[in-house]
Amino acid sequence: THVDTDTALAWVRAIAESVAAHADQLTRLDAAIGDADHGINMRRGFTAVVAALDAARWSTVGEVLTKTGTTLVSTVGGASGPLYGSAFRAAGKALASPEVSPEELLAGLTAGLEAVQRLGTAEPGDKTIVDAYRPALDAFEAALRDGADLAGAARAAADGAEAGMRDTTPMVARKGRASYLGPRSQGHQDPGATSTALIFRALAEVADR
Amino acid sequence: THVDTDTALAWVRAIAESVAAHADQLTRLDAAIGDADHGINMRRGFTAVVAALDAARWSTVGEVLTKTGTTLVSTVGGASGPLYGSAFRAAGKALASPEVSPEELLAGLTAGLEAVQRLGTAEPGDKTIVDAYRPALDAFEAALRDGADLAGAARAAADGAEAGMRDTTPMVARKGRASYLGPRSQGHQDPGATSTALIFRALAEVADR
Amino acid sequence: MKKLINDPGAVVEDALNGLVAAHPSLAVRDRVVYRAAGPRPGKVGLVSGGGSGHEPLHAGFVGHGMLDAACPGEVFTSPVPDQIVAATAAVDGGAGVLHVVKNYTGDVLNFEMAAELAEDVEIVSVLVNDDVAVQDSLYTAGRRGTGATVFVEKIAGALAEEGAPLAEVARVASEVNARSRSFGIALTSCTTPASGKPTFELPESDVELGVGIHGEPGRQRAPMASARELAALAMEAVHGDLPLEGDLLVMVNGMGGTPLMELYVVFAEVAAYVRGKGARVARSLVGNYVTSLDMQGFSVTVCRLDDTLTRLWDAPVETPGLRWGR
Amino acid sequence: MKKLINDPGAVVEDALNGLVAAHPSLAVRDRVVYRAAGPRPGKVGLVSGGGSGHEPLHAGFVGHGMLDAACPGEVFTSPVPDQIVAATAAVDGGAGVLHVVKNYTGDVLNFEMAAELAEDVEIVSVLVNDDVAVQDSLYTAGRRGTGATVFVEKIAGALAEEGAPLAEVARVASEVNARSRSFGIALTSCTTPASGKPTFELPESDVELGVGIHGEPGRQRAPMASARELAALAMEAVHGDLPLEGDLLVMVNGMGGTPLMELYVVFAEVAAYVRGKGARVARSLVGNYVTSLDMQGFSVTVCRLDDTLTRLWDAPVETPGLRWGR
Ligand SMILES: Nc1ncnc2c1ncn2[C@@H]1O[C@H](COP(=O)(O)OP(=O)(O)O)[C@@H](O)[C@H]1O
Ligand SMILES: Nc1ncnc2c1ncn2[C@@H]1O[C@H](COP(=O)(O)OP(=O)(O)O)[C@@H](O)[C@H]1O
Ligand SMILES: [Mg+2]
Ligand SMILES: [Mg+2]
Ligand SMILES: [Mg+2]
Ligand SMILES: [Mg+2]
Repeated sequence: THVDTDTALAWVRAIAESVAAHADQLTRLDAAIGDADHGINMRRGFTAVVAALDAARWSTVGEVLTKTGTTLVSTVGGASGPLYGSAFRAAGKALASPEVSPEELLAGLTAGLEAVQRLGTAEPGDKTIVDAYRPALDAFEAALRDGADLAGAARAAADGAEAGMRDTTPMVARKGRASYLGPRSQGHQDPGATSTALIFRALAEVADR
Repeated sequence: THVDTDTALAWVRAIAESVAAHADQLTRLDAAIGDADHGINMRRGFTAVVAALDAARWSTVGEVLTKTGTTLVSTVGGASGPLYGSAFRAAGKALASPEVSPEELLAGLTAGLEAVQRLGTAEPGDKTIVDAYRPALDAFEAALRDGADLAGAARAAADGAEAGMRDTTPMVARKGRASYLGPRSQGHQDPGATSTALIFRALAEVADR
Repeated sequence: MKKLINDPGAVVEDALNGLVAAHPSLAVRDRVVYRAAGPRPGKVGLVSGGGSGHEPLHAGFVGHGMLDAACPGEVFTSPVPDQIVAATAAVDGGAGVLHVVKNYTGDVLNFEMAAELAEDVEIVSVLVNDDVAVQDSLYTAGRRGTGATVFVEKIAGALAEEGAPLAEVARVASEVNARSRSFGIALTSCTTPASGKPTFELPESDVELGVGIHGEPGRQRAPMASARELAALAMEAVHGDLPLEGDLLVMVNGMGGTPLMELYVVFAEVAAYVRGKGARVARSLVGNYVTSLDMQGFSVTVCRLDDTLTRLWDAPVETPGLRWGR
Repeated sequence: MKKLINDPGAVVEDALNGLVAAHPSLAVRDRVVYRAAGPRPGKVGLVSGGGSGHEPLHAGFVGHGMLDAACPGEVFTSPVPDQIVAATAAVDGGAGVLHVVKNYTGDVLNFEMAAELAEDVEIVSVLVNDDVAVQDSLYTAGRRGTGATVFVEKIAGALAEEGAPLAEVARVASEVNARSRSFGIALTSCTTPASGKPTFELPESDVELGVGIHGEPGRQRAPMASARELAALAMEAVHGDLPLEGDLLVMVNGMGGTPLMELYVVFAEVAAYVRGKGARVARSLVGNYVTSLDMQGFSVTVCRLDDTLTRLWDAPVETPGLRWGR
């Protein structure tokens, strides 16, 4: 079970649907410790991504992910636009073939996380995207090591992302807008970690098909 | 039973108390068909009047009423300031002696109404001060004709003013700020007619002492 | 309703102190705001006034090219004659004084009394009555003065600054008024500092058409609608009374609580409406000029310009509320 | 919550159309607002940008003596690199371009990406981070950029207009930022067009101290107090970080929904506080300059002037939001 271009397309489309369905939730979370736009930003971005992907034909996984990243950069704005945009672009750059193995996918996603951290300089525990992204990759890797296939590894990654997302609730934010609240940011789940969990859950669902 | 300078002072002080006690009601009435300041205006004016009267000695009824009018003009603003101010000044001008008879008081009050109508050009039925003031004087005059003393005539005037005040409710305003509402001014009691009724009720109470 | 004030009874005084602290070219004495430099000999003096709560109107329009003095009353309450008399005497530079009076019973009566008292000064009064929401008939106190006040004060002020005689300044002021119409729509009530509660209740579903600038209710309520529809409603009311032709000066005025972003959305619709009638927005203002405390909503004011009025509009002005050319 | 808009998704576009309709000296192309006259050869170009909803910031500060272009993002959302790249290329008159960036992760990242992409143009970025409500430490994204942005854009804009080279314009812009501090207090939340509901709940009894300009909650709540007490709270926070000395430029900024009358009340208290410290309000602004839609509240920004900064502040400026000297 490899990831081909169609899987990549299906994944990004599934993210778009999930983000649209959860837009209000993301925005509400952002209202509590940010500026109440994360859901709106993500929906605007992924709506544009779907339109861009629909408008052409794609021959590699990397092309799909790169186009996704470029479009996110051009349409999302805010902190999440450059961060997610760079993540997808970095992953796309690493996956320049029509079909990639689960191990290759992991490498691509890891390049994405590195891009997020290079740009945003967030460490685990800072209450950001990183806090869902990192445990997702750890779980993905561990599952592959334990012999899981793509579907199993993606499921583990989604579970890991969701656990990481939940773990952001007690954290004091140290990056992004929520850091301005200091201790008042505690007790709220991070919106970016939440959208990251949606992204990995979408991968698990598509891998399961 | 004549009206002397002390009675005039007592009357104006009684108005001040009554206006302060009813300030919120007057303002609420003005909120419905005006700009929500009539009670505030009247209280500010009569507070200043009491202070002005306290600051000197007065030897005629007219001096008291003229000082009242002058102070109202200088402190109330709005439509009611010039109207009530001119009314008291006109009455004061007509009552230049230490003691006046009920008939003289009626003449003075009538001069006051004339001043209001000269300045504001309101006719009965226009939903203004005039609609309480005019019936008050009519009742005062009728009571004197029927042999009433000052207390009886003043009581009749207060009753007349209150009846006139209540009669403003169904009227469509044709003068002042309420006229802008057209038919929407119907169903609301006029604030100025209400303060006029307070003024005549204060007279009746003082005359009764 | 929370207010940034110290004491509801002192709010006008405190705000005037802030105004002159921020604008050293202004001075305040006994509730009158003057140009600190005093009257210019031979120049017609311009005095206006009205209730407070409409800032920057009127005190924010004192300065070169506009008013010489403003008489702020209590919140939403006309000034008293004493203020107007003092202002009139102080700004008379020997060429007489123009009173710019918004058509409200209270303003009219207090200015009239003042004009009688200030008998030494030559005074002409100009009444501003541009609000088409009110019928100008025997059955009303006549149309209200609203947004056109800014146009009258600016244009008459420029003419006075040029040295024109009182009769001419008054004539042009009346002409500006005659060529101007306004209509206002409120989304919310305002709340006066003294009452602390909204003056009227307006449900989420409705707007108030033809609202007054003191929180007076309008002639009718209508369902909340898009900026395009509300702008069209206001412009139709204006156009019905003053056909839109030629070069127009157009103001989209915020009532105090409306974000500037929304005023620009409305202006775009107003400009499109004007183009649709074949007329031209030659000059414009978008912002808070004649406010009603924290009310949300807008009014639109249109003036049909001619070359003289355009030239006077463009002339330099230096006041807290309007400034260009210096 | 009622809004004067046509469609929450189109509000930025519609408002920009209104802005340029009202100001023929501006042009809008692909979500960038430019001076219609285009770049002046040899002049350093100034580009800023940020989320919409803060009007007049930034697009209202495009014009002679201030910005050459502004990149408005969606409401409260940083612009995207495409806008910034286009603006940068368009305003480059051969002398390079200054990016004025408010210190928010989103603004910083998008401007950084743009600067990388616009490699043909010499670009220097200046970060504005004046908000003392946020500690500038390893444990935050650093102090936010708020009111000082107006000072930086005005003063750097004046210097660029004089023909100073990029390094010098950037140096003075950084200096203005270093000499400026702000603190904001909200009485109410704002409501974004997209959500239609207040971003946070704030009871009648409380205010939000150190609120952000995007409706971000502040560091703490405090009981509602008088204008005097709230002004003192804000000024103490500023003074604690930037001792008040000498000549100051002071802005009392409204957050969009606060009546001008109340801002003047606050300014009177701020000015008294400054005098109490033995410093002097040499220049001031009172009004809505960096807003948060319909939020009620104020922020105060103080900059310690020197002769050069005062001269540049006084230099002519002609933009929708700030205008004097022409
Ligand atoms: N430096 C950073 N590194 C990683 N993620 C970050 C960083 N800063 C912010 N984020 C993420 O971005 C999310 C907010 O995104 P969004 O609301 O779209 O942008 P903005 O804060 O500009 O409004 C936060 O919840 C957080 O997870
Ligand atoms: N032309 C007029 N003649 C007589 N009374 C008037 C006239 N215009 C207004 N009034 C009275 O004034 C009252 C309002 O007074 P007030 O609220 O103090 O002044 P304003 O309307 O200027 O706010 C009205 O209720 C009405 O009775
Ligand atoms: Mg956000
Ligand atoms: Mg009233
Ligand atoms: Mg009034
Ligand atoms: Mg944002």
